[in-house]
Parts: sequence; structure tokens; C-alpha cells
Amino acid sequence: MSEIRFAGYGGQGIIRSGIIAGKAASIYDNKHATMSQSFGPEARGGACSSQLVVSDSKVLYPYITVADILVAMSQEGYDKFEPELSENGMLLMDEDLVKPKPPRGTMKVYPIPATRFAEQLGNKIVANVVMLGFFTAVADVVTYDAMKKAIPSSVPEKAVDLNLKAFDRGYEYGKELLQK
Amino acid sequence: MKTDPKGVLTGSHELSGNHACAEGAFAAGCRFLGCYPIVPALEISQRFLERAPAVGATFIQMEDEVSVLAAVLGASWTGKRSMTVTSGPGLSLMMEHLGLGVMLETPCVIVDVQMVGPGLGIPTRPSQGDMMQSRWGSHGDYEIVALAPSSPQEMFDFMIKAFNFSERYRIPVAVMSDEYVAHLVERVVIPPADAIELVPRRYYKGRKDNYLPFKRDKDFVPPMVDIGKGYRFHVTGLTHDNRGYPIMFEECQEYNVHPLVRKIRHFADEIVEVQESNLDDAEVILVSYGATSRAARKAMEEARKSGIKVGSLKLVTVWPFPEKRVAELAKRVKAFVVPEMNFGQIVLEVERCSYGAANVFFIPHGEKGVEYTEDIQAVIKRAVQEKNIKDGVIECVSKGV
Amino acid sequence: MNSLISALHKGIDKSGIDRTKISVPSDIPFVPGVIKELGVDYFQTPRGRAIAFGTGLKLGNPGLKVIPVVGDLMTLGGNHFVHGGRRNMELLVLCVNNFIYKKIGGKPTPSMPAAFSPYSTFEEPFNFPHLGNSCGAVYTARWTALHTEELAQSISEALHKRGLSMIEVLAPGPDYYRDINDIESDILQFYYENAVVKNNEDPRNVAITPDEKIMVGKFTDKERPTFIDSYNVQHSKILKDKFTPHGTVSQEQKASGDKNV
Amino acid sequence: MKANPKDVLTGTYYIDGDVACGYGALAAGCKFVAGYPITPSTEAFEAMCRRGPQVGAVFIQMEDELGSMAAVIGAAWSGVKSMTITSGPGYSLMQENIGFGAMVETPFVLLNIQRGGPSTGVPTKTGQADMMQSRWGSHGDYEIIAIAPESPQEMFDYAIKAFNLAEKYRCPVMIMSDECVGHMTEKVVIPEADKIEVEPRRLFKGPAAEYAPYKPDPDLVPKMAKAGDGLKLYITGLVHDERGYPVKNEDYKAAYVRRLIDKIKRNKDKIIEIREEAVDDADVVVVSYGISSRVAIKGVEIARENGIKVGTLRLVTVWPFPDERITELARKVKAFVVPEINYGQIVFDVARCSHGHANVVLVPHGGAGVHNPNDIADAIEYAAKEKKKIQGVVEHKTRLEKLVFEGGYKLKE
Amino acid sequence: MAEQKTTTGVVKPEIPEADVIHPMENLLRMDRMPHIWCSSCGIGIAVTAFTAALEKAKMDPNMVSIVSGIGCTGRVAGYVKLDSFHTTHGRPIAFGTGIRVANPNIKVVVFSGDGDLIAIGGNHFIHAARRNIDMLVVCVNNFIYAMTGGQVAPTTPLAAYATTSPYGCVEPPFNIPYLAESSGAVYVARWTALHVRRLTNSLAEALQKKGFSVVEVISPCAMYYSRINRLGDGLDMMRFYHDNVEIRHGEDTKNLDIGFQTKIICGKFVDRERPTYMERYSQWLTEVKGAKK
Amino acid sequence: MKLWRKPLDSDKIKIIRGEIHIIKDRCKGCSFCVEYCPKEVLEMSEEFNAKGYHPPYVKKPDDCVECHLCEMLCPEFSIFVTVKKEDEKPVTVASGEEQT
Repeated sequence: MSEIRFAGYGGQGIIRSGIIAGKAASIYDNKHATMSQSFGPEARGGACSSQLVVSDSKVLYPYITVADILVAMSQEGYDKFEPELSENGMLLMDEDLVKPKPPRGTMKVYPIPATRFAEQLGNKIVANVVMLGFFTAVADVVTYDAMKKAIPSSVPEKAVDLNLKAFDRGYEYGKELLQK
Repeated sequence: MKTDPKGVLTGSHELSGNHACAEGAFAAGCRFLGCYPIVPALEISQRFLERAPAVGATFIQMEDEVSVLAAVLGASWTGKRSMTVTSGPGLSLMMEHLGLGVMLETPCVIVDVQMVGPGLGIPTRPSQGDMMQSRWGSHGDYEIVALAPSSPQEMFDFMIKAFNFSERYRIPVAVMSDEYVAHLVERVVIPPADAIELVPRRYYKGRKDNYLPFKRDKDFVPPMVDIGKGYRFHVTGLTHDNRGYPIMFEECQEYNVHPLVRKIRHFADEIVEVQESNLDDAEVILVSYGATSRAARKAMEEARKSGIKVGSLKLVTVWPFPEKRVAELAKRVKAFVVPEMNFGQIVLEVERCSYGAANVFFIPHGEKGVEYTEDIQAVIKRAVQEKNIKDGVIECVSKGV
Repeated sequence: MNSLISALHKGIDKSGIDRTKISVPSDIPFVPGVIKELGVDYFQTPRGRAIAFGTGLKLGNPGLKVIPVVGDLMTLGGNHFVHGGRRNMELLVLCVNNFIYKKIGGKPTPSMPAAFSPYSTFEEPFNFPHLGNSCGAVYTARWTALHTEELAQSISEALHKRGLSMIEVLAPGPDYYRDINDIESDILQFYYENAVVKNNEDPRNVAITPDEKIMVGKFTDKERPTFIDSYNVQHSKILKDKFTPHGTVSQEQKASGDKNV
Repeated sequence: MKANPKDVLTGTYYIDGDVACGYGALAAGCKFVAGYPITPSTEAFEAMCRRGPQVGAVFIQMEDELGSMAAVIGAAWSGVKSMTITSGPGYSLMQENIGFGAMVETPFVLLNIQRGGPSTGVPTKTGQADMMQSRWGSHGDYEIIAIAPESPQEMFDYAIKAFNLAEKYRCPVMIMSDECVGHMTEKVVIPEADKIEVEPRRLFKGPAAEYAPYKPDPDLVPKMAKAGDGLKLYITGLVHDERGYPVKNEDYKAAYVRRLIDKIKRNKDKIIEIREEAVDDADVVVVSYGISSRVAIKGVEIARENGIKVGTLRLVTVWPFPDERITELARKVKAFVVPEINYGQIVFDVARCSHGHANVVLVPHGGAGVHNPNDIADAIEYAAKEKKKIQGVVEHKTRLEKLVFEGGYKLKE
Repeated sequence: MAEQKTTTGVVKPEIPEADVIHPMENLLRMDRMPHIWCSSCGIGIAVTAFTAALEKAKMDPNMVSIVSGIGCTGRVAGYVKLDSFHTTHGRPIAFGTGIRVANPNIKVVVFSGDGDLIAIGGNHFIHAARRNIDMLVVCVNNFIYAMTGGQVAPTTPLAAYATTSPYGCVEPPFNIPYLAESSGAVYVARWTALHVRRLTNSLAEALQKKGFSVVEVISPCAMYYSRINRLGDGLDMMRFYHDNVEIRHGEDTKNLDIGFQTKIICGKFVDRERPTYMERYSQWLTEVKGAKK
Repeated sequence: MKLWRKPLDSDKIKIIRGEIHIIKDRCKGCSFCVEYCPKEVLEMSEEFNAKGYHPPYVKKPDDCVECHLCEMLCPEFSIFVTVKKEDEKPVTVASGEEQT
């Protein structure tokens, strides 16, 4: 079972990230995945996070107790959810937006300039998908193929190409990073 | 604090419940009425408007009940004691703002002259069908104080009580009258102004720039200020911190909403008031409130005459419910008999608080029984004879049905 | 009230519309006998909700003709009225206006308890035709209880309008006015003396004021697409054949013999 | 009757509870939805707006919740299945019309995605504090049916069940979901149409002259009619007789309103659905509903690890309340533990029905989040160990409460 | 304008942090900044104009109370440092009416959105206008319900998209000035967020006006309205206002409909006198007192 | 350079210069201020602020004529203008005490 937290601010597509990953895991990888979301007081601009519990058996308790993976796309999100991350966990973060504390225990930290990549690809809005590609590469929770299948049905039709490109960009960056 | 003599019509009068209600409000210092005409609460606003110019009170007739309570809350924040009067359908429309009143901790009084429901029901007949609604009708968690008068005199007295509770605990208080009491004309003695004790609004007295609208005193109740005095405060219906600014974490929800419940539950003993008679040797106790307590009292007297040991517990405050007292009594009596002008509301509370120690008989729809006690008599007899304690409420069919 | 019912009777007759397809949601209680005679379906709704209720009826079954009768002077239901007008829901709103007016009864109004009047006596009433016109009603008219013939004519016309039509009926109000003031005959007399027919007057100018005569007549008669029209047009445009226009009989329904469309 | 294949979006989806409920409603044959946007229920309404026109269901966004509710009742009387979607504040506004709907015996479904209250409260986070309101929120006496689903799949399934119950008993049915379930995304399997049983409307089919809208069948539920059939309906929210005509005679009133209550009370056994697990030899039974029951699972697991015999009872239908079953269990067990996301609502009914036989422990939570499972485990442990019979509901002090009021937690000031 | 270029390679100087106090510090709750509105939202501009107008009209801030409802604009009350109330959905006018009638010395300003005031609060809007309650209503119109995520509003232009009109809006929108005028408002104006100076003047004028004044502020919603309808970002909306707004003072209010991306007519349309509610009330009061004597 | 004619009031009228203050973490990068500055004083920066937006910076501090349009148009209350004091160094930092 893995417990994953995506955190950022509203408008970054944090919840969409959870949905895409959950869909990939539950429909295309045939696991069980429960995604729940929490907004800040406002739908946008405020702190926002989604939690994803992926398991081989039915998910009974739908929330995170200790997170295995934290995907942080804002400082606020990082500050808020870093404490719940397991000491053996994994931190994925946007290196332009998050300045992390020194890691605890055997925690692994993987930075990526996701927002910058997205801007280079032409739209800041796909930063979350860059991050998802990166997540797929380094975290090994969902398979690459499942993610590739899950994206087209989860984003607007016109943006599928851009999103797939963004996903690959993040995925490749992740693979490169792992090789280093 | 003594009340302002301007509003007090000292003397002895023949008044209907509705008129007594308006007089009670004036005596309690109420100076703002928001209203929308609805039978059978009409005469309260009528009397209020007629006397308003002399007393110096203000009123407004709004476009619907939804806005009425909103206006009353607004008026209350200007420092005026405010109230509204309505009946079942209107109360249903006010439910959203009852929640706002609770959340903004705004003192105000809502008089509900109950009529037969649901829906449009029968506007000209009495009922007690809104009792649970007054407690549970708005969304979210809150506690409320509700009083049930049984006569015009009580209508007058309870208005003063209601305003006092609302100022003391900073909550909306419901006065659950009904059509019977509303149109019952009886002698009402209005005392002189200096005999009417009012709880003054709890005002904040510190520095102007330091005011926190929801910083609670030790008794969970925060002091208040008026609009236009330069405090420039902010209040919101969202979950908020001491400053009144919205903060929406669960910690804040706990911090904000738990005291709303607690400030009543904690002081329940202070608030709860019951009128007891003949309880010392009673085998059966009639639990009643509002208009039905008149029938209950009569039934008790008649039963006593025929040698049955019956006592009466009349709820002055229906909410908070006198849990402790009922539990205490349950241990030493055979049964409770609860006549209500509805199909089982407060009787569920009696059942809950008797903890299986006494039988609970319920006489639904004692509407006719306000003057007519045969049903109650029959049930009392049955209750005395019943040897076993049964689970659940024992519903009795009354002849009035 | 009776004059309204008889006008409704005549109006429906004139319009030639099948009575069984007419629904009357109303917040004024009509006695069962009257409705039975009228031959329509009648719903007494909570105060002020007749128009919203009618919206549901009409959308649930576009084959119905819905005539909301609004008695509470749109105090509670004002919002449903303006929004119904904006959407142009196909409803014929009969707005029964029974305000107590300064000249009526010759009594000094200040002592009139405000709780009895739908408006406190010192408040200015709405100019309903203007309000209706401004929020988009396709047909607005005003008649008094005395103008039974004209009212019936208006009803029959409005029943054939596509969109929200509004007819303001000045009539002595529900029972309690009569009870306290016994002024019904006075009101009728007053209407007789003070109503002036002015068809096609700009609704802006027909406000009822203390100093002028009451203008009655048909003020607005225009065409606009109704809610169901726009709903069908817009959805057909985007969804193409995935969408069956609402209110038309589909093949399946024809086959199953469902006539209720 | 089977569902219409056109209405059913058969397949496997990864959707949230709100959307699942919308799809469920359409599968059940809902043809009219009126709503007004309110967080956190909008996704359900949006889903129905997207899919509705394709299956011949009309949607309208009304000007307010009062209007939505009135329109839904109107649509039901025009002959279609109808529903509305809302959350706490909107629910409060609908109360008058809900009472009217119950009074004129209109079948409709209301989805309430509960959020933190009272008043505006915490719109984007969860709560379960409208439970009592669903039962007692309108004036006068009436009974309704309320269902509390716990997962998106159940949101779909119970949306269909809600429509079936509404049609069967001609009464309002509330789906009392909450933000957690509404915004929880899981796999939802939508079966084929011929696997979905839907209840057709009990329509009157006889000569118009014989029709009486409130003449009950043996199960106390009268046959429904629709406008435009030439039945000359007279429907009023006033207390009425079998023909629907208003009466002022109180005897009629009692008989009439009593039937509104009895039609639910007497059919209680058919309506109530509860799920029990390991209650037979349990010392403590956890009574829960909606999202709390999923949270409670974790607490129960912890308690079982500590060797306590815990059973669970989940209220799928919260109203009508299973009085008898609770009383029966109360005689067998030491205590009930009731975790709720409020400061005590359903727990009072558990306490009422336990008749002093078992202790009742409330694990409260103010909303805007769910219980810490450890609190539930602690409460279970306490309940198992407590030897005294305690009168009244024992309010378990949660970690959150301790943190906020004793732990020196600083809210920003 | 500057697209957000990131690959220019030119190193820009660090932006120095301002430590001077913001000129509106005394009228805004700066401790609550940054506010919750999205990037490019026009509500902030309307608030700036309002505070500037308060100063311009020389209002005593202690005697002005601001009431908001629910929605994006509903949060305004929380940011303005006056006696401020954030009430229930659609009811700020009713709440404000209570304040005004109970204490006629308070100037009530209702600051809320189109959905709040015109949809659910439509009844209170028309009735308060009819009564001519002495208050200023600032209605920020962004054509959509933004707080709940982009639902169709009573101001959404025909055929525009929203989440609850996924196939295009089928309801024609309200013409707010026309509705206000026909129900009795004494001062009606409309500006866009771009016309901030004119808006300020208008608000200052309306604040001093006796009676029910309505100022509609057309505001960009880049997060929902223009995103769902593919109208670009907030700046594109501002440019659109720049190119398509026509200022016509005194225009007949019935000509003020706004279609989907059509010309918007701005200006001051109505400025008239009617007795206010409190005036009629005191007149009634003197009559009653006279009659009693 | 010798002027052909000295303006009569050139010593009386001084062009008022403004000083722009930017509270960068409030900025949400709408760029209204950059677009509508009549003197094109401002430009968007490449720097990210805490919320992930690019705030503007003052490109041409000496060109500001204190028209306050950026201040009025800023939806975030994050930019404002004060009168630049003569004889002070053209820095964007002013002392808070003096202002209050």
C-alpha cells in the first residue's frame, strides 16, 4: 500500500494530479485507489492538497496516516505536509517553488523545475503533468503505460498533446536524475 | 439593570397571548421588530406597530421571512434589542439565518406561534409541531434556548426571560408559543418598570483597536460592541478565529463551534427551568409544556381527586431539556405521561432521559385536550396499572384523534 | 376573487385551450368547487412559490399550460417573478394586487396597522408592468376586477403568447381585508371612478401613485425566445443528434404510445 | 421495471462521489434536476447538466434554493422523477418546501452534501451536522427517509435506491452524503441497464371521477397522478382529506398527518438497511454512518489489536432509525461508541434506544476534517473497560479538543 | 505587454521589498493580505476604488458599515476595515436594511457579487430599491459564479459557457441597471474594472446620494469566465473592455443589455430623487403622533 | 545647450516624481500595472514570488510621474506610489516611521 500526498495551491492542478494517478492505478493497473481532496477556504490560490491511497486490496480507511510520498508544488504545501511524511519517504518537489529543510532519516528528495519546464513547453498550467511524469519515473507506484492511458481522458481534448509532452518531459527528467 | 419605563404598561390588563407577547417585548427593552404577516402571529406585530411610536421602537415589514431574520440580526448589531415573530412556515424560512445568528452570536428573540403543519397545515389551529425544529432546524451544530409559555401572563414573563437569555449567552432565543395561547385572553399583570430586571448587553470595554469580536470570556461568551462606535470589527458566518476572520482548519472549527454548543450545555443547569407540582409522592408524572400543560394540570387535579398519585413536570425551557431532572424522577416513578400537540417530539427526549427506568406513555395530538382531559385521564390509569417496563414509547390513541 | 375566476373561465374558453392541460399553481387558496368547475389542475403552493413551482411543472411536461396565480403580491415570490421573466418561462402569471391604497375607504391610513397590508402603508408599491417588462416579460397588462371582459380577453391572448406573460389584476384582496375594513364595495367604486384604459402605454409611466388615475390596459406585447426554445436551440447546436429537443415526441415515445409530451 | 439503457452509462469509471450520484440519479430515470450552486455539491449538479440533455433530462439552475425545491416538486407533479442537489445553507432554505413536499406526498430525491456548519461554516470541508435537520428541519410532523452512503460506488447505488424508495412511499428521500464522500474519487462500476431495478411511479389508472389523490392503498401509500391528465387535481399544502380538499376538522387532520408518519413507520422494516459486523459476541458496538464508518474501521482495527471485542453497526438508512435493533443490541453489549462529525446528533437516538442498558460514548468532531482513528480506538477501549452504568451520553474528549483547548494550540490572532 | 518571458537570459535586478505603509492601510485589513482572489480578478480594483471613494466623499469611516454576502465578492467585507459583516448567501441587503432602519446614522454599503445580489438576493434587491432604503449597493459583475467554480449566473451572456451550462447558456442575462431603475433605484451607474478613476468618482457620488444607489462594476474573471469561454487571461479581458466600452451618460437603461463579447455601455444612467424609506417612515411617525394628540 | 527661450515658470513647476513600492509576495502576476503604466515604468520580472508568480519590478524609476494608475489598477493592493522626495537617493526603500 502506498500513501501519497500531492500539495500545492489551488489552480496548479493538484487535484487533477491525484485523479490521473488514481485512475491510472485503479483502472489501468487494476489496483484499488482512493483519492480524496481538500481545498483551502477558497478554491484557488489557497493551500490545496489531494491524498491518494493505492493498495492491492480494497481501501477501507481512505486517508493517509503516514505518507510515503509527498509531492510538493508550493512552500505552503511543503511546510504543512512535510511532518506527516515518513522518515523513509520520498519528497518530490518543484525546486523553484519549494525550499526544503534538511531531510529527516533516510528520506529521499527529488527536485524538478516543473513550473519552469511547463513555461518552456508553452503553458504554466501543465506543471502538474510534468510533475506526474517525474512522479511516475521516480516513485514506481503506477506504471508508465497506465499513466499514458489515463492522461488523455482526464484533460481537455485540445490539450492532450501538450499534456503528453509535458508528461514525457517530466518522466525523462526523472529517469535522468535516477541514473545520476 | 432595570428596564426603560417607556415600554412598560404597568397595571393589570386583559390581554391575548399575542398582545401580551408584544408588551413583554417592550418591557424587555425590545426596540426593533422585523416582521412579515403570517397567521396566527399577526396580532403581535400589529400591537407592536401600534405602540411603537409611543415607545420609540422601530419596525420594518420585509419582503419575506428570510430577510426578516437577516434584518433583525443586522439591527441587533446596532445595539437595539431585536426580535421577530412568525409561525411554522416562516420559521422554516428563517432556518438559514438562525444558523447565522448562532454563528455571529447575535442576541435576538424569535417568537414562533405554532400552527398545524407540515406544509400549509391549518393556519388557524394550534400545534406543537415545531419543537424539534427549533432545536435542530438549521444545519450544523448549535444549541439553542427555547421557552414554551402556556398563558398570556407567561407569554409576557417569558419574553423578558427570553431577552435576558439572549443577551446573557449571546444567542437567538426561541419562544415557542402556539395558536391556542396566542388567542387566549386572560389577565396579565405587568409589574412596574423598576421591578423588571434585565440582563444588560455585555459590552467590550477595552481599547478600540484591540477589540476581538469572538474573544470569549471565561464563560464562553464574548463581549459585543455596536456598529458605528469606531471599533471597525469584522464578523463572518464562516468558521472564524477571535478576530472574526475566516480560518478553515479543523482546529479552528473545534475552537469556534465547540464553544457554541458548550456555552449552553455547560450552563444548562442555570438555564433549565421547570415547574413541578405534587412530585413527592407521585407514581406517574405528566410531562408537558406550553398549552398542553394546562390540560395536564387539569388532568392531574382530577386524577388526584380520584386518588391516583400523579405529579406534573412543566417545562419552562424546553431546550435545553431538563435531562438530569427527568433522569432523577425516572428512578422513582412508574411512568411518564407526555401529552403533546404533535406526533411525538419532546416525548423522545423524555424516553431518552428516563434510561429505561420508567415507562413513557405518549398521547399524540392533545390539541383538543387543551381543554379536554379524558384521554389523559385514561392514559394515567393505564400507566398506574402497567407493571412491566416496556421498551420504547408507548403510544396511546386518544379520542381526539 | 370571483371576478378573477369568471374571467379565467371566459379567457380559457376564448383561447380554445384544452382545460385538462391547464395547471394553476397558486398561493391563494381557491375553494375546491371553483376549481372543479374550472376543470383545471390546481396546486396550492407555499407562499410565493407559485412561479417556481410552475417552472417545474412546465419543464417536466412542456405540454402543459401553466397559470401561476400569485397572491402574496410577489413580496415573497418577487425573485421567482423577475427570474421567470428573464428566462422567459412559458407561464401566464396572474398577479392579484390588492394593496390598500391611500384613498380607499376614506380612512386615515397612518393608523392602519402595517402588518395587515402587504406593504407597510407608507411604502411605495411596485409598478408591476414596468418591472415585468424590464425583466423580460413578453406580455404585460393590468385590469381591475371590474374589467372582466377585457381581463378575459387578455387571458386568452396571453395564453397563446410564447413566454412569460403577466397580468396584474387589481382586486379586493383576501378575506382579512374585508373582515377588518368592509371596504370591498368601496374599492370597486373606487376602481370605477379612477381606472382609465390606456393600451400600449409605456409601462414606465403606469405606476400607481396617489395623485393620478390608475392606468389599465395592455402595455407590452412582444416576442422573445422562451426558455425551452433557447434550451433546444443551444443544445441542438452543440450536441447535434445526441440531443432530442425537449417537448418534442421522440420515436420511442411515439411507439410506446406515451401521449404526455 | 428495468432501467432504460439510454440513461445508464455502463462501464468502469474513476469518478468522485458527486458525479457518481448524478449518474446514479440519471440511471434511476431522473428527468428533471433543479439546483443552485453551492460548494461542495456543485460537481453533482454539473455532472447532471453535462449528461442530462443527452438522455432527455432537463436541468435548470434556479435563482435560489427555495425556487429549486419548489420547481422539483412541481416537476414531480408533472409526472417526471426529479431531484435537487444542495448543501447545508441551501438545505436550510429548502425546509419550508420540503415540508410542503412531504405534506402533498411528492416523491423526490434531495442530495445533501454536508459541510462544516453552522451558517456558512467551512464550505470546502466535511461535516455530518445536518442529520437531525433532515428529520426535524421543517415545521410540523412528518417523516422522511435518509440514506448515508460511504463511497462513490454507494453514491451511485443508493441514488437509485433513493429514487425507488421515493416512488414507493411517495415521500421525500434525502441522500445525506458529506463532502468527504462527495469529493472522494474511486472506481465506480456502473452495471448494465437490465441489472438495475427501478421503481415505476404508482400512477392511478382508472376513471377520472374515481380518483382521490390521497386515498391510500393497503400499505398506506396513495396512488399518484400527474397534471394534464384531466383529473382536475386539487393539491394543497393545507391539511386535506382524501380528495385533497382542505378540511378544518381536526379529526381529519390527525388522521391525515398521522398517515404521513405511519406510512413510513409501518413500513420501517422494509425501508431500514443496516450493516452489522461481528456484533454477536461484541462487548462494544460502534454505530456509525456515512464517512464516519470508514474512519471507524481503522479505530476498530486498532481496538481489536488491543484485544477488545468490537462489532460495528452501520446505518445505511439513518431515518427511519432502527430503534428495535439498537434496543436489542443494548441488552447484549456493554456500550455503544458513536463517532460522528458533529457534537452529538444521532448519538442521542442511540442513547434513547439503549434504554439505559448500555453506555453510550460519543466521539465528536466539529467538522472540517474526520476523526483521528486513535480517538475512536480510545473511546472503544474506555467503553469496554467502564464498569459503571453511566446515564447520558459520555462525550469522549478527542485529541483535537485537547490540542485546541488545553494543548496551547495557537490560532493566529 | 510583457509576456512572462523566461528565456531572455537577461538577469533582472532583485525586486526590493517595500516597507512603506500602503496608503490604504487605514481602510483595509492589511493583516489579511494576500487576499483570496485569483490572479487578474477585478474585485480588488473595485475595492481600491471604493476605499478611494470613501476618502473622496469624506465619509467618516466609523459611521460606514459594509455588508457582503457569499461568493468571491462576498469576501470584500473581510478586507475592508469598517464595521464589516460577512452574512449569508443573497441576504446582505436584508441585513443592511436592518442596520439602516435600526440606526439611521449608519451609512450602509452592500458590496457583493452578481450571483449573490441578483440571483438569490433578487427579491431583496428589488424590494430595497422599491422602498428606497438609503444604501449603496456595489454589484461586482463577473458574469459567473466564481467561488463555487464557474456556474452559470443570471448575468452570464446568452450562449456563453459555464460548468452548469456545458453546452452554452440558454438564459438571457439580466440588465442590472434596467432592473434597478424599474424597481426604483435613485442612482444607477455601470463601470468596468478598467475605468477605475471614473468608478471612484461614481462611487463617491453614490455614497453621498440619499436613497438606494446601485453601481455595477464589470470585472474580469480570468479563472473561470474567460477560461471556460477561451477569452484569454485577465489582461485580455481588460483590453476587451478598453476597446469595447462606450461611455454614454444618461443612456436609457433598457438599452444596456450585455451580450457575449458585445459592446458594453458604461456611464451614469440614473440620478433622481425619491423619498427614502426613513423619510416616509418619519413622516408616518409624525402623522401618527399627530393623530394621537 | 543653450535654450532658445527659457520657459517662464520652469523654476516654479516641478514635475512631480513618484516612487513605486511593490509588495512582491502579494503579487499574482496579472501585469495590469505593466500594461497600463502610461510611462512604461514597470516590467515583469523573471523572479518567482512565494506564490509562484512573476511580480513586476521598476525598470525606469525616474520616469514615474506619480499618476497612481498602477496603484488603482492593482487588484492585490501590492503596488503603490508615494511622492519622491527631492535630495533623496533614488532608492525604492523609504522609512516607514516617516510616513505614519
